[in-house]
Amino acid sequence: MKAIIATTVFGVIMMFAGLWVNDKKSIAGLATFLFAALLGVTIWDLTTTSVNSPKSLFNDMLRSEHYSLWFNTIMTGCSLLYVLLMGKEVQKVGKYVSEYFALIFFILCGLYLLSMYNNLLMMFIGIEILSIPQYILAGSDKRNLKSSEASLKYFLMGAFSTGILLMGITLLYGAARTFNITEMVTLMHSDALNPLALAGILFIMIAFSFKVSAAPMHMWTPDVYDGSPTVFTAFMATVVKSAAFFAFLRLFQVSFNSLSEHWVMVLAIITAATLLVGNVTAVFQQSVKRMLAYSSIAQAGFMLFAVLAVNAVAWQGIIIYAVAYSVATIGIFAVLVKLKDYTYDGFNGLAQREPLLAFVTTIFLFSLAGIPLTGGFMAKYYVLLAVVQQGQLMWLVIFALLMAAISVYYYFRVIIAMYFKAGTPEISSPVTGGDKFMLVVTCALVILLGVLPQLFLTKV
Amino acid sequence: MELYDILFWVLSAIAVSCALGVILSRNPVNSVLFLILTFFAISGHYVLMNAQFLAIVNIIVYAGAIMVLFLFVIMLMNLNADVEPQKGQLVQLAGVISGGILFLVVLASIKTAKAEIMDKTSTDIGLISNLGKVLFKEYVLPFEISSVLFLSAMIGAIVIGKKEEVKTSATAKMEHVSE
Amino acid sequence: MILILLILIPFLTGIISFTTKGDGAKSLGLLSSMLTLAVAAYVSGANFAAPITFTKPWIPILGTQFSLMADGMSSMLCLLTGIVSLVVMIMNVNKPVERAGAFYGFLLLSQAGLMGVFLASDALLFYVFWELALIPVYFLCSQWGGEKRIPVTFKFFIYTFVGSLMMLAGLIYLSLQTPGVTSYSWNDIVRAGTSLPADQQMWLFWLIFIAFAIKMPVFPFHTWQPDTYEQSPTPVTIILSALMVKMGLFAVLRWLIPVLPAGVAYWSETVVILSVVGIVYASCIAIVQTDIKRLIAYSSIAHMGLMCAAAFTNSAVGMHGIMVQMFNHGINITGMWVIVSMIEQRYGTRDMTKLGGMASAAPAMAIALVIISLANIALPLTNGFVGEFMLFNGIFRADTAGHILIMVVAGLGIILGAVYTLNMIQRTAYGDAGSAVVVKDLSVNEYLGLAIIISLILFLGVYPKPLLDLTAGVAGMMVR
Amino acid sequence: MSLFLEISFSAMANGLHNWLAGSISNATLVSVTEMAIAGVSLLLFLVPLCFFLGYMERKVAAFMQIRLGPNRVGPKGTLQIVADTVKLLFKEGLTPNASDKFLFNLAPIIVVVTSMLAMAPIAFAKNFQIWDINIGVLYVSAISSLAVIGILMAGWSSYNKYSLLGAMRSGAQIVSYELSVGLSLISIVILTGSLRMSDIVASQADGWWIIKGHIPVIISFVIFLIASTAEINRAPFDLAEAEQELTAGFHTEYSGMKFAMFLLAEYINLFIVSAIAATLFLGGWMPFHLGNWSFFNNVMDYIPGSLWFMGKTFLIIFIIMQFRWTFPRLRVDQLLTLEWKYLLPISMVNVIIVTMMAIFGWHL
Repeated sequence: MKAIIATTVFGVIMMFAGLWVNDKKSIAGLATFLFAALLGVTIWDLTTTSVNSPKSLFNDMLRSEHYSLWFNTIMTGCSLLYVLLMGKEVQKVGKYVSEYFALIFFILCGLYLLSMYNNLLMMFIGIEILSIPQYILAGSDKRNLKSSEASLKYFLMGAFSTGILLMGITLLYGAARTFNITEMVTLMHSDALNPLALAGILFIMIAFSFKVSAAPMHMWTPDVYDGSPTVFTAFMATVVKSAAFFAFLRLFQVSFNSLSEHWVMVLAIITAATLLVGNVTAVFQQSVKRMLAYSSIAQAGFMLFAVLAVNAVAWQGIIIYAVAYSVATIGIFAVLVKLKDYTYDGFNGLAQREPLLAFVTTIFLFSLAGIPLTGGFMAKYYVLLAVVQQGQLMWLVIFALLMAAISVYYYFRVIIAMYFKAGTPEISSPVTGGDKFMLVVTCALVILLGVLPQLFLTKV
Repeated sequence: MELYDILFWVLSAIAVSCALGVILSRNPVNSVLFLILTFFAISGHYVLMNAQFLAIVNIIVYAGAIMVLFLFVIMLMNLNADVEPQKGQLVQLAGVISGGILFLVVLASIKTAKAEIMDKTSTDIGLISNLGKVLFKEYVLPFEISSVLFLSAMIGAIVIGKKEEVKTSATAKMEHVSE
Repeated sequence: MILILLILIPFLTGIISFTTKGDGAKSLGLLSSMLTLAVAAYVSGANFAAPITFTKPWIPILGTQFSLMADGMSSMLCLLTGIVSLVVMIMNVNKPVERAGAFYGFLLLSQAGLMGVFLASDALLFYVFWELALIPVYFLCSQWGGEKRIPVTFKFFIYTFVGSLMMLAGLIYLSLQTPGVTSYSWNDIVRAGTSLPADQQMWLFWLIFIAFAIKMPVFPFHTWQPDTYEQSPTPVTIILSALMVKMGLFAVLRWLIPVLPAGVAYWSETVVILSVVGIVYASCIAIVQTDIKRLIAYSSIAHMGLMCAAAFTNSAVGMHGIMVQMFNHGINITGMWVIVSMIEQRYGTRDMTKLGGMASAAPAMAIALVIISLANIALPLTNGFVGEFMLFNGIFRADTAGHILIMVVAGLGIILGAVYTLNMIQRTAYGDAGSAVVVKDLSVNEYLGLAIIISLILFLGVYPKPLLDLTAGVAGMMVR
Repeated sequence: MSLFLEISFSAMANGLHNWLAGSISNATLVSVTEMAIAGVSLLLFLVPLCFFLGYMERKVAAFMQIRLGPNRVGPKGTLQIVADTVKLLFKEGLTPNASDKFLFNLAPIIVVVTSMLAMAPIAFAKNFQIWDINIGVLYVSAISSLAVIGILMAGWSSYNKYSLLGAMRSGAQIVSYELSVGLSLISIVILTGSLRMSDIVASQADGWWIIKGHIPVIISFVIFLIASTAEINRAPFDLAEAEQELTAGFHTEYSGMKFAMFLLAEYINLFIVSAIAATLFLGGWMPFHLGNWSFFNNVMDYIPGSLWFMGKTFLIIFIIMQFRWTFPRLRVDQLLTLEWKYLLPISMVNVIIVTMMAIFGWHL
């Protein structure tokens, strides 16, 4: 709860900073400081809440379980990392730098709500707070038509999915007569299963599939991720997506756990489709940015595993997946914004020109591909473990592994371009020592995640 | 048939047919007008449930403000029926089939559901004082936290809507003249 | 504690090697591989009463530990790895390498990965090393390989990666079946696997076996191999064929046969038939090859096929034969590649139709070629004979229905092997020196490298007892 | 307070209801009939009202400009407006060829209907209201904001650039000024604690809000007057029909009866706005009382409530009519600046002050 207040206040501070501070650099500096402070607040939240007894806040609107707070902390850490890596690039997007940071703070507010909600209303508001700043950030590069297109597309699709979500919530309310997701469990089972609940679950599932860009509701993702300013794509594709997943998992784990026989198959098919579409389409991309958009769909397929496996491991799975995926993707985007040409050819010969950049990119790509000793491996491991433990869906596990192998193809294309092809990549902004330091730190994080994942996990 | 039932069915018929009108009419202006009518019918339902405050707020916010701005934009852009892009036959067919299936699912679930028939005896839940109490006691957090949502929407209006200052010679000249 | 050195030495020197400039990497590599060999020799030579183990907690919540174990088979393979690596380093001394730091770094890293694979007694750790051994090889091939290296090595990588992911799924499944908490330790995995019902073992078998089958490679999964061998730089080809294929076989012996006995029993005939088909198929193709590298690649498939067939025949002699043959084949094939690389270096081609006259131009090299080739076709008094004899013996004693037929067909492979090997010797060593190339005979480092190999070939051909003793205990354990 | 007119009004309403209930057995039919009667009587009230307002407007204009105004038709020109109406009735109702005919004809009806709907909660006298809805104030502001839809429809469907521009201006104006209107209404709602018209009137039994509420309420009152003048598109905020620029704004293409309907709506709106101001700030039908002067108060009590109400309403109408001849018309940017940069912030601050006043009981 402290974090929610803090992030809102920080957002407002950023807005006022835009009024009083004209220097973009000091605004970014202030933002970095505030993000660090926010991380402090989330840690404070985490340490002051006991592990075993979740605090119920505001008439059970929120419940601060330990893993929720843990997720908050980790995601705030990722945001701090993001700001440290990309703060400089944010300044280049447009005029309203302080507003961009304010919006990111508000997004984090949505994230906190989504990780702790115990009421469908809070979930809805959380999703909206998470989404609306994104529509704006997507369209923030006004000199670029693609950015505007991305914004509009994202907005329309988001609005559409919100409508579906509301419909689902309504039907659920009709079935359970409550918005409280923990009370809902008992009420839906008080007598024979109400078909309204099933329809509601279906609608909510579709709406969340939109938000997390699972096939066939993924159509917006490539265009939006491609069109948005790269810095903001990095944030959208990582922290925000993880938050949507956490919310997805939370609802389905807490409320619909006992109904899983009814929806698991549907979600399994969605998962399979997501993996197939994301991986296969990514293979054919020529632009790395677009490839990363499809790869984020593919990774979403893996994160859906955590939702599919309705067991305790899923929590750990989603947390470790979120952090591993976020850190690696933020890292790759941090490298990407340094380049002028986003196609594969733009990476040609990077290893000769900027060996360090090429090396860290390789590690990030390893992580995304799920090579052992990187965070991505542990992440994939955990979600797979969760599903294998659930036991029913071995076919999906094997399918996913095949798809993971396909993913190696397009991730390694970047590596091949960097190391084995000749060329001189054009760098859009100089790579300073600070950048290098941060990239190495990120890289170290990725490896640390892969070697000692328990540091990033919490008791569930 | 009591007056209540008559009104209920009439309003429902209006709401549904106008909602259909929204998506079926070719002219966007007509769509918006249909939407306004739909909101009215829904407000009527609120009144029937003795939720007058909700009814009026629905009218103020949607029919009075949002839809007016919508009308504004559409009229200014002068969208016409012929501007609307036509989808291919196949896409239409696919849409109809998938939409129909979804409709069937929902219909089936609602038909078999043991939905409670709405209590016709007037409740006071929709009255403004009760609503206010619920809003500020039970639902105070969602109520307050929505301000973050609106704040970000307002920032968005500024970030997206305001012109980036790209001073070309033409605008500089215009500024000069206006001074 | 000594076991961790086997991994740490090449790993750390590998990482340091990335930072070196110029020839520093070469001497570092040489030094490192000598050290490693010394440790490996100590591990396999010293007579320990029980297998040496090394265990440290790693990720307790996953039930995985950093645990290593060296029994006879492991220490033998570590020794092989040490020897082969040293030979590679020695042979490479006088060869110029672009970006030597990275090259030797990757070589050493892959060596570390291999050591890890052979030593790991924890399934997840095994998997991690399995991948760790693969990735440096991928980079080595893609960066320093031949013309078509990028697509070819990519194919190789994808193949093996798919396989290992399947294995991962199988291992996860197994680890969840362990009694009590999830555990990956070898003992628990074996306990979990053996207690599974037969039908589950049957599908788990393929999940796990496919990774090993691709690595070995067994007949339908072999398509990556000739291309990759052809395109890789010779040191990498040596690593691939002498050591990495052994990873597959080793894994079958360590992680498949004891773990899923019912599954192995059910599928062994299929695998044996596939292997034998592979022997004949690869031998036939080898006959028509004109590129020496491809020829040896196919011959390697044939040899591995024989070992694989023996592995699934369930006889003690066969098992023991495999252990011995793994070592011997590793030595022999290294020798073959060394010779081929020297030929390529001197003649500028690998095309047998354009070669010839080596015996007169470089007699020492020709002698080496003949000895190693004869060992490769398992002539008595060479080390190859001991292993293959035991393998055939094992297949012959198998309790499967068509074991005689299988042995006969597999024996056909040996004959075919003699055909193409002798053909190769004839074409390269004798005949007309087609082009007037001045061919230099062996240089000092080459002498040294070949001396190690040839002395091993002859020594183990005459006196195989140390090798047999080293692996005797383990082989007995493998039989159902 | 026993006022004979007030008694007679409510008695009439009650008697009617009892009689209907007695003679018709079906309850549904009773309510339908009642509604019909109320509607008809509203119409019977509104038409003469508008006649009078039209006449008044001319007379006030003449008064402001020191001239006589209508004085030929009927005594003192009282029948002038009747003559005008007859003229309008007999004029041909033209419909432009390119227009959207359905919307074109629908627009004036919507405008009139919305303004009539807003009459529902207005308390003419004690217990004399069509619908004493518990959110009366909100209802009025909601309904009055709907008129803009009719205006936009009229402007767009005419297929005339002047019409469209006029409608756009009107839309922007109404939507913006609605905020200030709402906020100034809210200040009274805060003080009263109810949105119900009858409660608001009852709360002023011991003094009108404009007196009880000190300066903040006076500020709200002024803001309300300004903003509502803008909301009903009257001068000096009549940009929507600025004849020098836009011919006649959104009703350029209208003639005859349809034009008359817009006129009718305008006058009804004027009346409603004034009635609301009178109800909220000036005590509605409550007589004027002064402290403990019981004699004075008793005398005031003898004046019927409906007269009080009408008197206050027409006082405000008179003020608004005077605006028209006092201030020059604003430019569009001035109009929006006035609202967004001055009125809205002022009313926001004012609402805060009023809230504090209500909490701490600073008002009388």
